[in-house]
Amino acid sequence: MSDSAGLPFELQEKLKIILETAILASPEPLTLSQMNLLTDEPISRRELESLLFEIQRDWQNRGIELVEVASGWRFRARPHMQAYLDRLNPQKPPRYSRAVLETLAIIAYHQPVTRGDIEEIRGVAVSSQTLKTLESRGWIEVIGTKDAPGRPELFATTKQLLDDLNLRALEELPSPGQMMLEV
Amino acid sequence: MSDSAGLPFELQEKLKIILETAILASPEPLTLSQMNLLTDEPISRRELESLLFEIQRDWQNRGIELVEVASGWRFRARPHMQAYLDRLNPQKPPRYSRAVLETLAIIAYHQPVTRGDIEEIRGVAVSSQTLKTLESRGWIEVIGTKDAPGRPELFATTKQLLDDLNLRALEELPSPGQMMLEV
Amino acid sequence: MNGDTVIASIHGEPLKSLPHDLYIPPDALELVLDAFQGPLDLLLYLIRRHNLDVLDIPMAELTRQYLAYIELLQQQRLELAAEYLLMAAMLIEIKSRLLLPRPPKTADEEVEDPRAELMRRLQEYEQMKLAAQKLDEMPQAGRDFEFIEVKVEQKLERLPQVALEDLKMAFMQLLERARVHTHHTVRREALSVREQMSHILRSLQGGGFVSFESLFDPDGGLPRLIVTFVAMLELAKEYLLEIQQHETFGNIYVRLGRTAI
Repeated sequence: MSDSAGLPFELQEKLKIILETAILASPEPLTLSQMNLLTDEPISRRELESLLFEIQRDWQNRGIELVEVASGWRFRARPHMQAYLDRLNPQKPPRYSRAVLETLAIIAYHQPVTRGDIEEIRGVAVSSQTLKTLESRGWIEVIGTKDAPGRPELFATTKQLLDDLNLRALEELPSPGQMMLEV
Repeated sequence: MSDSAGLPFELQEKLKIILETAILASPEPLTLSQMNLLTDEPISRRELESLLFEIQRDWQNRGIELVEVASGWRFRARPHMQAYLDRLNPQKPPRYSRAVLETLAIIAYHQPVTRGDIEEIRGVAVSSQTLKTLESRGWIEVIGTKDAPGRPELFATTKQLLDDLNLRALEELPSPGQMMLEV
Repeated sequence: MNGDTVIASIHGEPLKSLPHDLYIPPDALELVLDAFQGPLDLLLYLIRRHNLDVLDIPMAELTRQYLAYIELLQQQRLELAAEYLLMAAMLIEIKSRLLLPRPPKTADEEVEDPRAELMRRLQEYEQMKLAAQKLDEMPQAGRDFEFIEVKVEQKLERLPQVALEDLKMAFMQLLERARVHTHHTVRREALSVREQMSHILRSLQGGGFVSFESLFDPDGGLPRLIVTFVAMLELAKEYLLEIQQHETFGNIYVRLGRTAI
């Protein structure tokens, strides 16, 4: 049963329309506290989430879906629709090189890490271009410097990375521990 | 009746989902010829438009609407949702100049007044722009002319102003006598 | 094999014959061309290729194969990153340490396997290499799915709002100024009369005659009736209203003063 059953039906329907519209119209995922600005009367977090689940259900047989990612809630086209969308825009974004992907993986699983840490694990020098590619995509950022000679920068992954991978938290990344067993 | 009735129901529903998703996911309005890329079998322009009208109907009670614009079809937030969307992106509301506010106050408290009356009270000339601003806002109107040289127009405030100030009658304006005491 | 046939091209240099005495299958050259990510990557490739155990590396074999590759790459005058040579030195060092007689074990001391560090690094690198592949396989925004953002119509023009407070402030400032200019007095007219004046003028906008009675709202109560009457007199005084009565006790008609039309 829905928890928003506590709200009058009319209000529920009105709030669902407002939430749906705001999430669709927002360029970034919408947080629960932003959603609270949309209701005239304050509603509880549980009621809000229950409305979101209902919107999710409303869309379950459609081509787009409401998803929760690291920085909030947003709509996305379901991956199986991509084949159609690609017909409109046949230019696929280029795939990242292995150097970029391995650097990203090391930052994701070992963060925060310095450039030196990355080089040690990969066994080769890391080019500035590789780091720049990831930074300009908004997937990694410098979150400080290490208290070591030269005060090297410490890199970490961003919420944007999680959002772009449709994840809510870093823990949802495939576990590297599991991979150990496969070795 | 719908013209797309010619298509089997299953196919209609499938195409509607694909069209809806593609238009929602497209950063630009989608043209009919782009939409033709989305169907595996060619369908007629009439069938296509009829599907679009059906999608329009599906959305008619929602906060987003499907509209045809010069360069194609797109979804947009309905204008009445703007107030909610603004809450997420609060901007400083624009303000009227002192000249506009004082002119409005004089008209409200001394109506009906001529431009000359306003100038006499304010001690400075009243620009046409000031009066035009208030007129186009629907807050003041000319209700006649005065029997005086040049037959100056007489301005009064409108019901719209009362509505916008949330007043039922002009008597509800704070009395200047009271205001003097507060000064 | 025909010595003149170009079998591969490495950085533009034609390769006409395969080097001898190498445990390298011909297709491995393509992988060379593909460029390994570094010496660890190359070692992992060799280990996987020859079903060696990453946890119990036969150093002699691995070192031989690694050096063979390095030699091949150098023969092709490929510029080798220093890391590759460093790794070669490390492999040789580990191999030679394995050849040395082991010192007798003491009861509480584990003798460290000279390969331990290399094996740890290989495992760690392989883990990240696989992690990178998994990351790449995950559906990615913009590549495998699209986020939805419905355009909001170009912002409706935001109109300034006026609060009662604003009007009050504006009028107070006017009163203040009026007080300073004592020769100019701002009187407050009975508002309701003023409003009623506007109201009457508005209801006469048509220009024709309207019956006197119709301008009064009997439901508004006595004060309202009086205010309406006073407003009418005020308008008549200002020639904004024309009041006609054709006979005594006859109907009274009102219309806009000719000047007010």
